[in-house]
Amino acid sequence: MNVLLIIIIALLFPGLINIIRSLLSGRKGPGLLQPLKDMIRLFRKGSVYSNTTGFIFRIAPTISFAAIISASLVLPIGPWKALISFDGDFVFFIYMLGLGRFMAIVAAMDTGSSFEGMGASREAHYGMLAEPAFLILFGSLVLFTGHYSFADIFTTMRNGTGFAYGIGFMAAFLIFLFTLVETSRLPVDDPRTHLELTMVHEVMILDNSGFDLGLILLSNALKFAVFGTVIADFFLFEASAWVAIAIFVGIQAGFAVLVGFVESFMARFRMTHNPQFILSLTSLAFLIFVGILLFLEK
Amino acid sequence: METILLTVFSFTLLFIGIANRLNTFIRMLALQGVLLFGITFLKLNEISWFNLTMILLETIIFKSIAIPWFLSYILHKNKIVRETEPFVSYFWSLIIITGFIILSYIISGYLGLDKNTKADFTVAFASLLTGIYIIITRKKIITHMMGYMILENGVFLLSLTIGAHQPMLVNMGILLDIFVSVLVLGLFLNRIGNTFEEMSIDNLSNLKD
Amino acid sequence: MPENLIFPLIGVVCALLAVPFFRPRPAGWMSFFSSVVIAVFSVIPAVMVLSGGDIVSTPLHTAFGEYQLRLDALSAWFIIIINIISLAGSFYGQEYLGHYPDRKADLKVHYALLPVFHASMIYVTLLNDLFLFIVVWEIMSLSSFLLILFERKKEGTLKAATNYFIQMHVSVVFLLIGTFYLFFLTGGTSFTDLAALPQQAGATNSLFVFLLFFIGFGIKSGFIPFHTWLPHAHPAAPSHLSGIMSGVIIKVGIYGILRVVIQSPANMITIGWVIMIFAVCSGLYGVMLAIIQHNLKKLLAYHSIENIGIIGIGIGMGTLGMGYGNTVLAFMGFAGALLHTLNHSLFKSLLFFSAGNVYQATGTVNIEQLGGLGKKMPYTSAFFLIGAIAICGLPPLNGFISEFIIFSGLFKAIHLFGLSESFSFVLVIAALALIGGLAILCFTKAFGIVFQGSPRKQFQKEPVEAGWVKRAPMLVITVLIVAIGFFPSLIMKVMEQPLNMMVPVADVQNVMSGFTSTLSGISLMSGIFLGIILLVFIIRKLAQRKVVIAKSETWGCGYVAPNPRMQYTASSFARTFRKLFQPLVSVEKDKIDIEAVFPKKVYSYESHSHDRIEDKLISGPLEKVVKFLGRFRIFQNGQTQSYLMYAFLFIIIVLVLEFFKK
Amino acid sequence: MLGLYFILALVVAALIFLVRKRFVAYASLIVFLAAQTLINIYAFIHLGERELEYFRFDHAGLIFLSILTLLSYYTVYYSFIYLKRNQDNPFRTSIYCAVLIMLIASVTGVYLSEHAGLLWVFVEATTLCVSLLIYHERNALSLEATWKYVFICSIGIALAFVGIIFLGMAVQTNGVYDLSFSSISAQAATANPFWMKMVFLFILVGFSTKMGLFPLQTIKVDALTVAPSPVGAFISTALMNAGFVALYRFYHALSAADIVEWMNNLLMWTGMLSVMIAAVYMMFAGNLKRLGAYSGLEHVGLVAIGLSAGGPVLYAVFLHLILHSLVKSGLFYHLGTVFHHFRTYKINSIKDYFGKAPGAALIFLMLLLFLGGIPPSGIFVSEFLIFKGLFNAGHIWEMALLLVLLTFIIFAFTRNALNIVFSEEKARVETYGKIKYYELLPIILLLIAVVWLGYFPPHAFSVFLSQCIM
Repeated sequence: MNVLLIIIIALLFPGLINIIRSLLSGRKGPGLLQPLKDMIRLFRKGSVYSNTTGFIFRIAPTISFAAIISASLVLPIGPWKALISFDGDFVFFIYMLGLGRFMAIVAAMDTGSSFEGMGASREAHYGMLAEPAFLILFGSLVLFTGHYSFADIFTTMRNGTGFAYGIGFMAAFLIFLFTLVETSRLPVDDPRTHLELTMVHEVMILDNSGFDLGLILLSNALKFAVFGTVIADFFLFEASAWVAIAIFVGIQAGFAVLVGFVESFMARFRMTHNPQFILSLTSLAFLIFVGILLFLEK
Repeated sequence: METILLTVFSFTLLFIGIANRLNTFIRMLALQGVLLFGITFLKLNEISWFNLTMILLETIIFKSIAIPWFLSYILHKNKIVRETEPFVSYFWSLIIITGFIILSYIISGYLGLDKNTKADFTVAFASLLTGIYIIITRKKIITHMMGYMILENGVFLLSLTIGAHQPMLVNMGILLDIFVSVLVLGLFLNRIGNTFEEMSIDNLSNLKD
Repeated sequence: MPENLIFPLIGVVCALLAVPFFRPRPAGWMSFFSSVVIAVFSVIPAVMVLSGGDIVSTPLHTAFGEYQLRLDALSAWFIIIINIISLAGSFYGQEYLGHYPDRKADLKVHYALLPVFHASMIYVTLLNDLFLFIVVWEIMSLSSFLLILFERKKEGTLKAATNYFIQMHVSVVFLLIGTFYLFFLTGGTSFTDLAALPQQAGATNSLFVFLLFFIGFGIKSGFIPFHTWLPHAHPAAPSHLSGIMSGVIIKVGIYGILRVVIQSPANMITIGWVIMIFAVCSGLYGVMLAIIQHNLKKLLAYHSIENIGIIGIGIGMGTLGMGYGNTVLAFMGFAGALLHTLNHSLFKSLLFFSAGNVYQATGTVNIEQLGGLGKKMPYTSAFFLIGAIAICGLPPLNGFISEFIIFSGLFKAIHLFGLSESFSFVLVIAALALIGGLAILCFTKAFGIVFQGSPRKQFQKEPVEAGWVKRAPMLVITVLIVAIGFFPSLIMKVMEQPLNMMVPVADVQNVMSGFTSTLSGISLMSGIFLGIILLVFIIRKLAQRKVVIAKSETWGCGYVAPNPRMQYTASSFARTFRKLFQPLVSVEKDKIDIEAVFPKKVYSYESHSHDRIEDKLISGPLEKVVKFLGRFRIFQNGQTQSYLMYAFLFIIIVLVLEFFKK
Repeated sequence: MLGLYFILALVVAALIFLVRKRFVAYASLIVFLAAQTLINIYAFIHLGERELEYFRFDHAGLIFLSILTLLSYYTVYYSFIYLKRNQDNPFRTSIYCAVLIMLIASVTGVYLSEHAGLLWVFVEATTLCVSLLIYHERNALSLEATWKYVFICSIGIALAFVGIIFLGMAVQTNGVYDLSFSSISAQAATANPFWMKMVFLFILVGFSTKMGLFPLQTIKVDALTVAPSPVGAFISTALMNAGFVALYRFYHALSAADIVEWMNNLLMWTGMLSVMIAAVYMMFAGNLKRLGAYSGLEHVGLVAIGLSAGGPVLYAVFLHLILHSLVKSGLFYHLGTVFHHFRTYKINSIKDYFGKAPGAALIFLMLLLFLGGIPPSGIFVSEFLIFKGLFNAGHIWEMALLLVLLTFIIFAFTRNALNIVFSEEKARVETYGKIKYYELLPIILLLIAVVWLGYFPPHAFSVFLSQCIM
């Protein structure tokens, strides 16, 4: 159930972002379903493989896709329990995403192209720098709630005081930035740039085509939806299922809109600035942690 | 009487310290032999005549005739430069040897000896130290030999001080004397003389790290 | 009957007596057979103990007194690990050493010593008395030292081996001082006497003793800053041995630390934090240096340091748990440490074996010269990939399980204690996460550059895949890795007995019951993950049934004449990282002029990584000491009179001092 | 019986010297060995009795006597090999054999004599014999070494003699003229302590030539450099033990006086300096024989330190001396083989020994490692006990320093061993004589003996050893 929701969201998401962007730049953008159509087309198309590549290049997109799906399986959505929930499942979540990244990087290295190596190296660095932020954030949530799994943490947060919601907002903001890094959007990376030298994610998939490319696009969209879900979960206070869905969709849409705005009004950082930006996430997470420590008067 | 001899003995020590000709060295050694003879004669008059003769022979024949003769023989045979070539200037040697005498006097103070044994000990110990000092500060093997002889005289004198009751120790001293001289004679006579022309130990220092 | 702990020596004896008289190949199998004998006789009692049987012990009558060989659960756990890796290494070695048919004498010595080494490691875990322990410990170092020397023709090996041997001796020096101190305080020289220490000698003394032992064992297990032997010795050794060394030897050090920790009841909290600090530093520094290495085996060696760090975090956590009286934390910490010990020895030996295959196929382990081996050596590259994913702690493989246990322990600990504890724990979490990320960076680099892309250098003979004798043990290890990854709750059952030694039994029971559900959740998730992959593959097959699959050159972004030298290199892959952590990791470039006709002077650059800690802490001071000692070479100057002068001065000085005393 | 033994030794030596036939020399050596064995057994039978009023068969002397007998067997065996190899003329051969006999006999005398003067005489005799033996090869170097040995040794002996005279003076003040050790220890308590200090100081310096201990350690190194390897083995073990026994007798006798503390400090620092010098020179040693010599210096330093720790450590000290004798002699015997194979002792010009002669190389490696005290060497046990004793005696910092120095020494051993045994030869290294199995097997026996005595000592042995120290 959750997975279906997330997938649907994921399919609609990129379109929404595009619409926002084009509206803001005064154009009449493509339809909401355009990206979906692209993916379907890609799934049907044949594909071209480089002679340099081996079996890893072929299996990698599948594995990273599967990784993201199974990561999304541990996420509850408001009243709907996650498929499986156990203590420390957020560790599993983030490491599954890590596995996805690992495969993506390895696949990029497989082509032996100078550009894709570049992208791969950047991807690896950004992931390496971003992961601690996420774990520290959840560390502070654990400190705050005293529970160790998504479901419990979120339920306690939702039934909590105003401070809980304050924490929720900060966490949401952090995860929003985190998403920008993980899915390599502006200001970390510009998917629409024309120069491979400055790309991170797009340059890694230069050689993928057909089904695999479709999978990669889909998984990238999925990442959005998954993090959107995490954000939404902070605010899905107890309500009947349908209200919950409405709120969920609303938050996801808002998330998309926000991304759209960011993308239209911000420019890309210089490559050398990215690490600082990502490290700032970690310090933000630490701020949250300290805030909670103060609140709990330890 | 004995005290005078001892004093002369210590003077010889000082004189050796500042002697710059090898011949002077040799004469001093001979003189020391004679002095030892005198001292023995005065001290050990009550021991068995056999031991006495032994000692007298040792002092007269060996110390004051054989050794000096042998040394001068070596000198002439190997045409050794006559200078003693010390590392330390004579002035300092003089001071240091005096220091030895004083030091040994101080030491003898700790030993609770009666008066004339004290004198004996002082001179003997001083000549012991002087002998080593001579060896340390002179270059030539031959000078080392002479230094060793001085040391030996010191030891001998030391053994005399208790020789009255333990003649065996004195004999052991003599034994040592003869033994070493035999060894060294052997070495000198059949090797070193013609293996090393100029007998300075600079060419006896190949074994090192 | 089989639980008589003397029997493993049979293997040693038959190795020492029989092996030298065979020709190399049969000698090799002979030594493998002896290892099997050792393994059988040591595993049977170990299994009995692990399955809940009581402690196996054999009395030992020596001239120095009555000792006994004791096999308790902790020893059993390590014995299992030692046997797995040693057997795998010995089997792998058969083919690996088969490449040196002309060096009969070396081979015989090597084969004869391999079982000795194996047995010595086992006996180290069996001895309770420190004197015998140290003796066997030294025999272990000595045998491994002689084994390393098999590669003596490779330049630098002698130096590395000497370095290894000396540092092992230094560790023994610390152990000795610790032992004497213990004897001085309690009058006994065995691990069990540590327990009585605090009552008899007070907390400070026992802490001091602990530190001595910790340093001693830390040198063996390669904690920062005692690690400096490790990155030189592992690459120098032949690969099957580096597998064993990195897999097991350093774990013996871990065994020692655990042994001391569980025996010392006092000041647990201090000890815990000490271990924790060392461990975090080792983890971060190890992986950071691993990233900038060009030598594949050296890279793996530094990774061992990192993993030792992770194990250390586990141990520290467990100790703190005991100190704070929180058994959940203790359980998680020790469980994570024990499991990661096993896991690391598995995937690290797998990785070293793969590196060995690469070395023998291409004749080099310099990453910058390799590339595109994936298509020539598919099995090796697959094994390496599995190992890499496992060592990065990614699901669904075993590395993730142990790291997950440690993580959950840390998260549990966060909100239990005061401010400073919570803060330090979250720092540790951040460090662990960073380590994970860096590991991914490092191994994507290693795997990507070595096995993927196209060859960077043409070798005189084409690299070929390793034979089955090499691949079989690697396959076995891989199976173990995957099995632990998918069915962690089973291995937890095995760890129950060792954990009982460290954590009160009742608590073990209920924590275990709670934790097993979590683990089964994980294994279920891994299953689902696998299912999804298969599903997507089927869809992919269906979708691609009637479409054209073309092949062409890699897209050069418009550039039409790409060549292998344009590929992304290892150093460029790590460049961003290097710039980021500039002060910590130092790489020095040296210019080499190129003699050729160029419009202006051109250089080719070579970069060498540096281990700052090694330079500052070990090499530098050592040079100074040696120079200082060199000053004293005035005695044997060949001058007779100066020889005499020493005696003279000696006498004079003693006399003069005598007067000043008066 | 003992008198007969000495007379026999003299007679046999004289016979060899007069007849000067190789056959006679060898035959009479064998005869003498038999006599040596007999006297050893005889001593064991008459354990604790006096003989010729100045000799005494006590435990300490006896244990070393047995080692001496063993070593004399080995030395004679390897001397045969040595003499056979460098075809000397019968004259030199016979001198060699005669002097060897005299040396063994006089060392026996040192072990057994119970009178200060007599002991001194025997020590003097050893000097004479040794100087003749190291002069055997008769080249410039051996001449120099001999000269230095003779000269410094005679000074040393003179100093020791001075010490004995002081002893005489000291006991004389109590009206006693007997210098047997029993009477000395009876008098020591009442005698003037300063005298006693002087005595010990001079004795220590004097006998340091024989032990090869600081301050007069230097000449022994030179002597070992030029001595034929069997003789070297004998000098560096049996003679060192003789020096130790001499020193130990005086130490034991004087320890009745209340200067034990002082003597211990003296021993501690001489030992410390010895180990330090040894460590320094072994780091930079360039010649195998000198390496062995310096390791001897190290071990004798350890012994002195152990002696200074006193009490139960003495057990370890005796054990250490015994094991060291076995290993060190083995090393020197093997160095003969090495020289026969490579025609050099220079460490840098011997390479890839293992590649050329695996078995011999392994034995060599084992010898060096055993000497360094790496288990399974028995020396590790004695060192362990010594260090434990030091720690318990409260010499913690000394022990730490010692451990550091030993680490350097082991480093030196390892580096040199690897350079010789395993290193790749850059330039072709010539090899000459083949290595025969019969020169390796006895050394293997020695190594086994070391492990056996170290880790699985027979009960009788340990008991006997523990009786030595009381």
